[in-house]
Order: sequence, then C-alpha cells, then structure tokens
Amino acid sequence: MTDESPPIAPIAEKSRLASFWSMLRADKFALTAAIFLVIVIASAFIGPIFLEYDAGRQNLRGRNAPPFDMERGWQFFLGGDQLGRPLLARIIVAARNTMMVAAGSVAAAMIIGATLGLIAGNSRGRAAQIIPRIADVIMSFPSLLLAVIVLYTLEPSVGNIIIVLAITRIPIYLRTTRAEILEVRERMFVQAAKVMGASQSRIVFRHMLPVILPTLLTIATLDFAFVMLAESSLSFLGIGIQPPEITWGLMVSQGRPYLTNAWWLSFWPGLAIILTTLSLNLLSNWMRTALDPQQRWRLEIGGKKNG
Amino acid sequence: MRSFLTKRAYASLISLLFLIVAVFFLSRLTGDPTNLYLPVDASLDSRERFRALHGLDDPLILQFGRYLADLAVLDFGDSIRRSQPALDVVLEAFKWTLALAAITMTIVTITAIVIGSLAAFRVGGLFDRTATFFSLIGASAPDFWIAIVAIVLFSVNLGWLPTSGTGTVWHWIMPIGVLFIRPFGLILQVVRGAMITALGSAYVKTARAKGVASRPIIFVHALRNAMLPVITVIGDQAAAILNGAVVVETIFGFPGVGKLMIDSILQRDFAVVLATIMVTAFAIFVMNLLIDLAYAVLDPRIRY
Amino acid sequence: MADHLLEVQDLSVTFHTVRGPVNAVRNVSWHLDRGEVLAILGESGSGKSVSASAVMDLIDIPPGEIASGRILFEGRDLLTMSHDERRRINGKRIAMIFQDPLSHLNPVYSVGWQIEETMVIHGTSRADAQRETVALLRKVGIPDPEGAAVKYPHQFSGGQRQRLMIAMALALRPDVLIADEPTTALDVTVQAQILGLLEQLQAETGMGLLIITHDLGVVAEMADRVVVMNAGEIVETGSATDVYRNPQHPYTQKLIAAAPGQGDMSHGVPEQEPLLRLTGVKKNYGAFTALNGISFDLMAGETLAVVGESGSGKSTMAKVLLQLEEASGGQAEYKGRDLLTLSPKELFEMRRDIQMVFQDPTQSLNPRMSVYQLISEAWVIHRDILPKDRWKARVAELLEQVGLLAEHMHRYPHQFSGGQRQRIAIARALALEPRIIVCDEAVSALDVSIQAQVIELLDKLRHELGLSYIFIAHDLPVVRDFADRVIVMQAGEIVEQGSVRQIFEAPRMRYTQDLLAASLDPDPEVQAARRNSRLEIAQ
Amino acid sequence: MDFRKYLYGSALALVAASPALAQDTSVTIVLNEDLEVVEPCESSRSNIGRVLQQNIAETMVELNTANGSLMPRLAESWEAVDEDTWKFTLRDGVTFSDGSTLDAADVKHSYDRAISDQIICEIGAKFFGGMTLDFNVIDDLTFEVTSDPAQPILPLLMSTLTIVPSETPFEFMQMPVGTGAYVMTERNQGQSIVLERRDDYWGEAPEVTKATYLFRSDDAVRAAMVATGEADIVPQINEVDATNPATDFAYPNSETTYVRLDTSIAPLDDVRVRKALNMAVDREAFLGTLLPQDAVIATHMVPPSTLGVNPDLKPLAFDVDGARALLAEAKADGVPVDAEITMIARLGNFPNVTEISEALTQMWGDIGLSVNLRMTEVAEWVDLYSKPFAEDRGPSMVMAQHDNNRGDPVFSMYFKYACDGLQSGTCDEGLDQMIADATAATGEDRGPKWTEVFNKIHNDLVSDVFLFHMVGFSRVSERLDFTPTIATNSELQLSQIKFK
Repeated sequence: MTDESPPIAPIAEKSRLASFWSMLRADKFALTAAIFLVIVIASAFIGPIFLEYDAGRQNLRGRNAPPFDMERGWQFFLGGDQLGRPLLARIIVAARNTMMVAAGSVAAAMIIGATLGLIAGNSRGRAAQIIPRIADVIMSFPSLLLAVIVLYTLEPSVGNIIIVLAITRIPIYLRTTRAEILEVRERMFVQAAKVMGASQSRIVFRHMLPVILPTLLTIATLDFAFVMLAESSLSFLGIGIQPPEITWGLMVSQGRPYLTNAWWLSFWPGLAIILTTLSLNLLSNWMRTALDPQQRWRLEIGGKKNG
Repeated sequence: MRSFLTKRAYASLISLLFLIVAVFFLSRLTGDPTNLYLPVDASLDSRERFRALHGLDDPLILQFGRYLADLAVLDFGDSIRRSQPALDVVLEAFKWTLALAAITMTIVTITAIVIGSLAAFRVGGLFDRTATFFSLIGASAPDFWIAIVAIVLFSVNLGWLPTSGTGTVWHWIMPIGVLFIRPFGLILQVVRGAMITALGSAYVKTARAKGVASRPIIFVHALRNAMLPVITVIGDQAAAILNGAVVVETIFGFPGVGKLMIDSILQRDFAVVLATIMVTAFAIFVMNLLIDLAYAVLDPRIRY
Repeated sequence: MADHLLEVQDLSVTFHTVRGPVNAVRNVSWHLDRGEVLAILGESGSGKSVSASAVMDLIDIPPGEIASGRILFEGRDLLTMSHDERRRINGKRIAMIFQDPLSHLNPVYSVGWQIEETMVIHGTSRADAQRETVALLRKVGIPDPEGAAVKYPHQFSGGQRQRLMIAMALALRPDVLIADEPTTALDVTVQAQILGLLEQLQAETGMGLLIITHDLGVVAEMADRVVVMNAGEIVETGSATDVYRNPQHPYTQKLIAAAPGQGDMSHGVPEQEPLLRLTGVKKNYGAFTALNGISFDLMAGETLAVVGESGSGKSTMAKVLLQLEEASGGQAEYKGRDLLTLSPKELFEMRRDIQMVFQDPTQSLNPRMSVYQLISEAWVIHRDILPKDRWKARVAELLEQVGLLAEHMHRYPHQFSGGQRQRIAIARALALEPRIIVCDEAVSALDVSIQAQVIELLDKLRHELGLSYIFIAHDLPVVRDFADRVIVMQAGEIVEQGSVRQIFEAPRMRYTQDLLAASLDPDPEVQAARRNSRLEIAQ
Repeated sequence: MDFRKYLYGSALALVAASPALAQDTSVTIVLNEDLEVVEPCESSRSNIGRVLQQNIAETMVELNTANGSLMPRLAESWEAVDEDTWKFTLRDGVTFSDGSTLDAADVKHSYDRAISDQIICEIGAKFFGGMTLDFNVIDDLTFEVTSDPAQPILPLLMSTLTIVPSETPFEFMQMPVGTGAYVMTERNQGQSIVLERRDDYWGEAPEVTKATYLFRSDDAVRAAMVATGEADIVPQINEVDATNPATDFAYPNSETTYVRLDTSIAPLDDVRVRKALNMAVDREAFLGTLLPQDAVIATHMVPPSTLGVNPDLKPLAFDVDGARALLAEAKADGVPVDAEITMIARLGNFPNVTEISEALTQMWGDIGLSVNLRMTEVAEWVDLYSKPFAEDRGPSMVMAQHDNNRGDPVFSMYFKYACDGLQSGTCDEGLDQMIADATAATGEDRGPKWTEVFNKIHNDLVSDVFLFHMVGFSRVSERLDFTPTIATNSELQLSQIKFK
C-alpha cells in the first residue's frame, strides 16, 4: 500500500447522530436491543403518568387472574397479581423505579469510582496508596449489612437503595479505571500531548478518559444488569425496596410463592429483567465497536451493504 | 517473595482494621440486639439486665476497646444468640461455604475454559453463538427464581433430586448448579475473549509452522497465555461465593456463611458478623495469594 | 519443472473481508532450489509474505481462500494434502522464522521446551530432543546452552531471541528455511551477526533459504536471486545483481532509487552561535546510568543526527530534553535559559519552541481524535497562537504543507497509511511553529520509498521554515543522506561527534567503524566486497 | 474435609434409594429456622419450644389448649394454700436423662435459672417478670410456692416452666437434659437435630423412636419436602402451597393480627377516626384471598378459646360511606383528618403481610385518609412497636401479631392496653383499674371481669383495628396419624404422633 493512495474512499460527512443511526441499523441484534430499551425507557418516563392508578388498584376478589385473557382489558393481558392488580400495567410502571435504581446506582458508582480511579492512577503520592485500600475495604464490607444499615437508619426508598447499590459497585470502576490509567499514561500519544504542553487535566479528560470510557461503559452495561438482579435479591431477602413502591425485582420476589400455581406473577417481571439485561449486553458489544474509530468501519460498511 | 508476602499481609491487615472499625460502629447504628432477643413483652428491667450481661450498656468506644483487646488474643467474642464462641459458629459455617465455593469454581473453571476455548476457536460459529447466548440468558435471571424453578422441576415434578440439605452428593447438585450459572457466563466470556487474542497471536503462528496440531495449540500454547485475565475473574467470582451465597444457601438450607451472615445481621449478633467478615477476609486474602502464585506459575515473566 | 525443491505456481490468494474480497496475491510463481537463497522483496502490503504463509499452511480458511495455483514440494502439491500431512512437513522439512522473535516465541514456556517440542511432535524422544536442544543452542551461539534451555524468551536479548528461533527452525535440519523479515528491528551489528549465522548454517546444511524482506541491503547481502513484489503481483525476477544493476520494472527502479545512502552528503551549516547547548546532561534510573554527561550544540537550521544501538541512551536524551523525564544533572541552554530547570510556566512556553515526532505514528496519534482535532489541539492548549475562526484554514494549510489534502482533516488516524500518519504527526508538530523538532526514529518504521518521501518533506520544511532537527536514528544510510552533523552514542555516552562527512568517511572510533561496517549497502557487489574483506579480517 | 465423607456416604445413600426414610418409627420434621440454643429455659421461643418443650424438657403442669384446662404432668396435684401460696406435689420416680431423679430442689433450681441475671432466660423475662416466687421445700416431692404479688393463675404459669436438674449450671446448655421421653443425640448447627426415645421415661413410651429436625427457611422448599418424601411433618407451610387436602391441614395458630393505633396523637386520638378506620376495612374480602378461608375475624386480642372472651362482640360493619361521614364529622370539629398517618408493618411477620398491608392502606385511602405504608425490618419494628416511643413521632399505626395460647388474657391485656403497657397505644385510667381487678380476680369472678375489659376496649375505646385470628398450615405425611392443633405453633409433642 503506498503512501499516496488513501486506504478507503472518503466518507461523506454525516452528523454524529445520523452516523450512529446507520451503524445501529447495521447490527440487527443491537437494533432490536435498542428498540426494546427505548420502549423500556419510554415506559419509565410516561408509564407512571398514565398507569400509576391502574397499577396500584387492588381487587382482592380478582387476584392471580391468568394471562392472555383480554376480557378484563389490555392491562390484564399478562394476568393479574396477588392483589388483583394488572401485571402489564405494573411492569410498565415499575420500569421507572427499576431504571432509576439501576441507572442511578451504576451512574453514581461509575462517576465516583472512575474519579477515584483517575486520581489514584495519575497520582504518584499518597493517594495512589490509599485509594486502592478504600476499594479493598468496600469490597469486603458486606453489602447486606450495608443494606440493613441504610434500611434501619434511613428508609428503604428508591434513593437509599441507589446509595447501597452504588457503594457496593464503586470498587469495580475504581480498580478498572486505575489499572487502565496506569497503562494509558505510558502511551505515546499521552507523551505527545505532554510535549505540546497539555495540562494534566487536559491529558486526563481529553486523552485518557476517552480511551478508557468504552471499557467503563462496557462494564456499566453489564453492571446495569447485575444491579437489577442485586436489587431483586435484596427484595428476596426482605431488605430491598418496599411496597407500595414497585420494581421488577420486587415483583419477581413477591411472585415467588406463587410459582407453582400462578407462574405469571414472577415470570413476566423476570422476563423483563432478562430481556433488558440481554439487550444491554448486545448493545454494549455494539457500542464497543461503534465508539472505537478503528473498529467503526465494520458497522459503517455493514450499514451500507444492508441499507 | 518474602518481602512481597510481608507487604501484602501488611496492606491486608490495614484494610482489615479499617473494615473492623467501619463494621463495628456502623452495625451499632442498626439498633439494640436486646429488643430483638427478648420477647416484646419482656419488662424494662429484664432488658436492662440483658444489656448489662452482654456489656451493651457500656459506652460504644469502651465496647470497641474491649473487643480489640480480646481480638489481640484471638478471642472473637461470643454469639449472643447462640451463646457460643463466635469463631466456632463461623468456622462451622465456613467449612460448608468453602466446600461449595471450591467445588463450584472448579466445575465453572473447567467447563468455562473448555467451552470458551472451543467457542474462540471458531468465532461466530454455531457453537460460539449458542454458548454465548445461553450463558447470557442464564446470567440474567434472578438466582432465587432459578433455584425455586429447579426445585419444583427436579425435585417435586421429576423426583430426581432431593429438594435441599447437604446429606449426599445429590443434595449438592442443585445448589452448585444454581451458583454455577452466573460465574460461568462471565468466565466464559473472558475465556473466549482472551483465547481469541491468544489464538491470533504470533507464537501460535510459530507453533503452526512447527507442525503442532490444533488441540495442543488451543490447550497448550494458547490457553496458558489466555489464563491470566481468566484467573483474575475466577478469583473475583470465588471471592463472591466465599463472601456468602446468601440466596442459594437460604433456599437450599445450606448452612454456610451467607446464611449465617444475613441471620446474624438481622439478629444484630455483632460478634458473629465481625467474625464472619474476618474469616472470609482471611480466606480471600489466602485465595488472592494463591492467585498471585498461579500468575507466577503460569507466566514466568511475573516474579515477586 | 519438478526438479525444484519448492515451487509455487500461479498462486492467487483472496481474503474475504467485510469490505469484500481482497486479492492478497495474484498469479505468483517462484521456485527455490537446494543450497540457494531466494529473496522476496517488497514493501508492506505488497503480499510478499502471503505465498510463504500458503506454503506453511498458515492462511486461515475462511476468511482466506486459495483461488488458484499449486505449491509443489519435491514435486508433490502441498495444497492437495491433508492438514495432518502438511503438519508433518511443517517444522520437519520446511521451517520458518519470523520478524519480532519476542512475540513469536511463546512467553510462558522455556525456550528449551519450545525447541524440544519441534522435535518431539515429529517423533524424536524427549531425552534425545533435550540433548539435541543443547547442541543446537550452542550451534547458534547462545552462551551457556544448558542454562539457557530452562530460561524463558523474555530473559534473552533481541538478537539472541532470533538465534533461538533459528535453533528451533533448524532442529530437524529442514530442507527449506523461510525467514520472514528475520532482522527487521534489530540493531545493525546484530543484524549482521544474524545474517552471518544464516549464511553459515545454510552453507553447512545445504538447505534452500527463502528470505522475505523489504530491505535492499539484506537482499544484497544474502540473495542469489530476487523476486520483487508490488501490490500482490511479482513485478520482476532475476539474479540479485542483475535486478539491482538493471531494474526493468518502474517499481523496481523507484525502489532502488529510493534506497538511502546514495545521495550527496551535507556540507554542514555555517558556524554560528548555537541555538541549543547541552552540557553534561545526566540521567540515572536508580543505580543504572542512562545518560552520562551528554554535551553538544545545535545550530539554527541544522540537522543533528544521533545514532547508536538500542540501549545507547538516544531516546532517553530526547525525553530529558523535552522534560518527559527529569534530568539527574547538567544543563540545556536555550535562549539563555536552562531547559532542565524551568518553572511550569516557562516550560509551557518552551513547549511551543521544541516539538517532537515519535517513532510510531500509530501510537503517538490518539486514535479517538480526528486529524482536525489532533492538529488544532496545539491551539487549544496554546490559546494565543491562532484565533479559533482561522483554525480550519490553518489545518488545511498545514495538511497541504505536509503533502496531504485539506479534506483529510475529518478522518481518523487509522484511515491513513503509516507514512501519511507520520505526515499528520509532523503537521501537528508544525502547528506550534517550533524552532526545534526532535525526531525520535521518525522514519524507522516506514517502508523505504515512504521513508525517502518523509525525509524529503522534513528537508523541505527545514528550508522553508528554518527548523532545526535532532534526528535520532539507528539507520545509518538515512542519516548519511539527511544529517549535517552526527553524534554517535554508546552506553549513555557520546563516543564521537562530527560532521556527517567526517563520521562516514573517516570515523575515528572503533565503535563507529563497526557500526558503519555492519550497515548494509543495497548494492550486491559492494556488499560482496565487504563480505570478502570481513572474511579477510577474520582470517 | 467433611465433603469427602459425604462423597462416600452418598454412594451408600444411592443404594438405599436416596431420600427414603430409614425406619418406620422415625419421623423427619422440617422447621423454618434453626435453634440458636438448645436451652429449655428458652423454650417459650416457638422455634426452640417446638423441639424441646415436653419432648426433652417437661413442665409440672400442662395446658390443654383445646379447653383451657390444666393437666398434671410432672406435678401430680396442686392446691391453693391461701391467697398467695400454692402447694405442689411431684410425681414419684421421674428421672432426668442424666440419670438423676426429679425432686423439689430441681423445680426451685429451674425457677432460679429462669430468672437469673447470669443467663437471662426468655421464660423468666416473659412469664415471671414483676413478681417474686418463694419456694418452700417440704420434702423431696412436695413444696409450697409463695408469690408476691398474689398470682391467682400460678399453676398456669407453671405450665411454662421447663424443669431441669439442680446440677445444671447457670449457663446455656449445649446438650439439654430433661425428664422428657426423648434425648438429643445429634446436633449439626444450621442443619439438623436428632432426638431419640429414652427407655427409662416415666410415662407411656411414645410410638416415635427417632425424630430428625431439619431447618429450611424457604416456604416452598419446606412444603416440597413432604411431597418428595424427604420429610414427614412441616408445621408451617405457606397457604399457597397448601394444595393437597390429604396432607395439608389448617389449624388455628393462636396468633391474632391487629393494627395498634397510637391514640395519643391526632387524628388518632379521636374515637370517630378510629371507628372510621375500622369501618373502612372489608375484612371479609381478605378471607380466601390474602388470608386462608379458615381465619376468623377478630374482636379480641386473644383467641376465642381464652377465658372471658365475649362471643357476642361484632366488628364494626364494613361501611365506606359511614366511615367517610364519621371523618367529615370529626373534620368539622377540627380534627386534622388530613394528616399523613404512617402505617408500620414488619417484613415477614406472617404470610402475605406486605400484601395485606398494601390492601389495608388502599382501603383507608378509599375513605379519604392519607395513609403511608412503611414496611420495616424486625429490629426497627420492635423499636416502633414498643415503648418508649419517639418523642417527635407523627400519627402512626403498627400492624402486629400477638400470640396468647395460654388460655388466660392476663398474658396480653396489661402489655397491650395499660397506660404503662410496653406495647400499649392506649391510656385510660378506668381501663387500667379494670385490668388490675381482672388480673387479681380468682375463680368464677375472673371470666366476667375480663369480659368487661374486652367490651370496653372494643365498644368504647376502639383502640385498635382488630383483624383476624390466624390459621397456620401444616403438611403431614400420609403415613402419620397426626393433626396439628392450636398448640402446634409453640410445641410439637412427639408423643402425639402416631403411625397409620
């Protein structure tokens, strides 16, 4: 390949959004996943506005209504729960809390963990020694105890569950960020930036962070799933979110006693968790490619071929 | 090696001390064990006597000092609930958790490595896609849900396996099976990724040029190189089980530290909580040492 | 026809990629006889290694596909054999060594084990293999062969690793040895030793040797015949001497013309007050002394080359000068100030004046930034150079100045070839309008023809902008063409410095003489003469 | 490591067809939680009592829960000497499992242990607080007990005191010793306890020779274990799992659920609001839905078989409009009915507690009250349920479950209704006096006096929202002849289990 012939034809300049869209269309799995997630997020935003009342309305005499029965209205399409409330409506309404808990704790953990990791990775002083120890302590601190402490001293609100889950996830981001920074800070382009006189903060935010961000985002999408399951386990142990708040995890946990005679109570919210997790995994694979200029062509080319 | 060990032990000890302080004081925020231990209609007088008996009426800092002094002579205090030395209670439970963790992680490691390596050998093939898909699905389902469904299916409906308990090998199958799923999915992905890298590396090309057959290339040349990131994840997952597989232990009536931990937290049996944390922290410390040792064994470039 | 040892006939290999099928090689034919050295010469991407990979069954199918052709080994077509059959030939009858032996040796097994493995899989007993391994190690010149066998690849130097690779390849006395860029990235003196070893071993065993290289010097030193490849096709075949003396194809002509070390040497810049003066610069890493009192001057508009083998302290000197590493002692006087003791603010100002171009543009350009972002970052950092509304125009201007197009500014580094990337890196350095550019092996990773183009560019910019270069290189011919003055470094010290003519025509120090002697000339006759004189000296 | 033992063991177990029951006369019982200690003086805890009470450690007197009468057990007879002294005569020839013979000193020692400062036993704290008993040993088998203040129901109290040998030290036993028909032969913490029949028991030898207790906290698992043949008796299963009429029995478990109202804080200090709260609850709707069909709507704090219960009391009828009218009336008088009321319930208190709380919250919402549900974990709930209450608390209601299977209201009423009662949300001087009178009353007098107390609480004060007398479900293998009763909640006498 000679110097003067560019390896590929020039790419038409597209807006970032449009190019992302075409890359998304190139990956059918990721597209499906994205559509599903958009539906979930839309449910989280507008669902409670329209369905909050229906979702909370009990009907003790019509409990555990079986699914796929359209007579009682579309909201009962997935059946009714142990208090006769429509499952479909409840799943839609619960999307908000579920997403808030998962997104909130993952975002908080990522921001705090990555910040500490950046400090630990870039500092050569005492912080580099102390911060990893903090991670160790958090790692060994039993999350159940943390949950009970918060539950007892505060109250089991969505916000506090976010605190509990966020704290337990901080070490992952802290350790990953630190390890990546230790590697990235030796890279040639960081040196190049230094030679140009770039400030430390510019090097960190403009050069290091974009390089480690895909890794962090990949972990975050996987963590998102993990947090949903952890929240569900806390509910199972009785130290998670409490009714009348609802989350998918709580619904699975509450439906558990009925597994043998009304499977749909825990099945549908469980399916919602599985599908969301799966979608996030697929999307994270896609995102890893899309965010990497060196890999992006796979999707760009694919998009043209398919489009 | 010795200085490495000392340094590690020192760092762990400091972390552990922080942890003890944090757990000791934070756990006291969760209320007085007296109210939980005595019946709701016990008189205020008997409550006072109970507090005095267990030293709960002393200032917190005094209680902590006493605890540390006892700890210095390896006395972990007594369980209020069980009126036994806390360490005995914890070690008894830990035995079970250790067995569970060891067996589960051994099976997970072997299967994940074999399946992950084969998936990496034909990336994008049918085997690869199937393995990835099912490992993802399995890892996405709440574990208590899987556990109950498994009991209903395998014990009640099919009658193949006992529901719970620890009596025979058959009793271990379902708890291990449920615990297996999540680390398996994760480690499978890591093995697959690391093996794809390793199989694409230059030394594999050399091996092929030497005339080495496919199987030794995968399992001798590539695998040992791919193991480093895998071992890290194995360690993390094993630590998670050692810290207590609460849900699985609760459902299958498995007397491990996870169940002990949640019980003693809910019952405010602080000595047991602290002893549990210390025992598991020690176990994880030892395990991390073993992992570092494994690094050094697997990769001659690593020396401590 | 069938009397050739190894013969490739009409080989075409296609790779199916997401971007569609790519023809890696088309209708390639060559042959190799016993006792002969054939070189395949080509630049990166020419497909020069593909036919060798096909011989070794190293092409993954899919995505690769052998579209046509035959590969006859002793008259039998390898391509129609089963994998097992080919496995039995690989390593035993045909062996191969590679560029970059560190990554081609398995890092987690001892070198003894790896050499034994070759023998064991082809039927030697473990005990015999162990004995043989020690003998092999001794033969390829590894000191303490018994001890070396239980060591691991990372415990050897680059040259020793290539010797290990050779030992492994020769374990079963193969009929054919394929050496793919065997000496690239090695120091010149080590390169000469390795090539000497290959020559010697070939003479002993009478095997056919196929050398794949981009380096005319290696061809000149080694080859009986040469096959020149470009863009997947053979453009020219012939005896090494014929092809060099009388190239037929325009590509070959261009390639030979681009070979460095043939032009006029500089007469130097006029005597003047130095722009930069280093005095007694030291750098220690713990007990290890990386720089031991480096002193030199740099004039305005001058190209000062720093040569030496790896580990001589060349790059450390650059890092210290640019304050990427803190000096342990000494001064670097620039514009009346000591660069090594600047305050952060002064340092920031100094950054504008002294810039650097790194060896590997793939690594020195942030892969997640577009060309526009990469170049304009200079003005983000140094706000007073250029108002923002002129950035775009200036980036376009700079890109054109380094021989790229303005419309390239929205692309990302990976979309360019190696040479183009180095041009981007140069444009980035120019964005700050520096006085001095430190080029740390800036052209070493590039193909010959591109190397020449980049050197030409640097030369042009020097004249246009009055730049000074500190040109760190291990490749002497390039230095000969480009430098005004030369510093020779060894083990952290300057052993000799002088004008380029002085160094190349009358080197005073033994070390410099050795360096020059080890350097390969693209002319097979020159190289043959040197070889003879070496032999005479040895005798 | 133990696991190896299990590997070997499993090979044998396989041959023996895995979970089959080894002997015909042994039973396996699955409980929901392990015994933290195996100490007879703790056997008023239901998890401990179910294993130890009467099986290992016996009492002098046994309460017949069917009719509230007292039966002799280790004491052959008793009589009141005067107002505050009772005389007991012990059965002759009773031996402990350690070989020693039962005598009056053992009884005294058992009492001393129960109220000791050194071990704090639950029996002492629960039944013998606020009184002193003085033991006067007459001979080996006879003694007199003098109480201060006078205890008209002293024999009933003695039905709670488990008797241990006088050699027992003042620390919790690791191997319980008692006069019962069984001894503990094996204890694996967190997993199992094995009791085996004694040969030298004073009474008739029970049919069951060996009982293995297993501990499983998950409801579904426990139920499944009888279905799969791994166990014979599960005293507590979840109602939703009680699907097989051949094995699953409902039994009244002596628990009463109610919502305690804090009547000292507005708007709950207004009786109209309290009435409205009662009228808003559609109790019938719970039966057969969130609660078993067999649960009984409650009007008392104690089960219907208790002394003094007035069967004529009827709950306030479900009447949403009436409740709204009452609230409007109260509002007109300036009662802050719009104030947010916190409803506190305890996680896992009883099956469906969360759902029932949610349903109640909605029902109260339907009459226009603003009720906020707060599910808490047990420790916090105990704090909120018991005095001293927080100073700055808002209006609150606590859902609770109360267990009185002793047949006499005295074990409930002071705690739940007196001004100084630890869990009382009420303070009424008249009621205090009536409770004191009834407590002191003896003989025929006692029942009617309690009835007056019940009437006042239910009709005048309306100090709670009574919900239900609960039923539990148990699953019993078809090979056994055993029917759970109201006593099953706190004790499970192996001697009552017969084989078909």
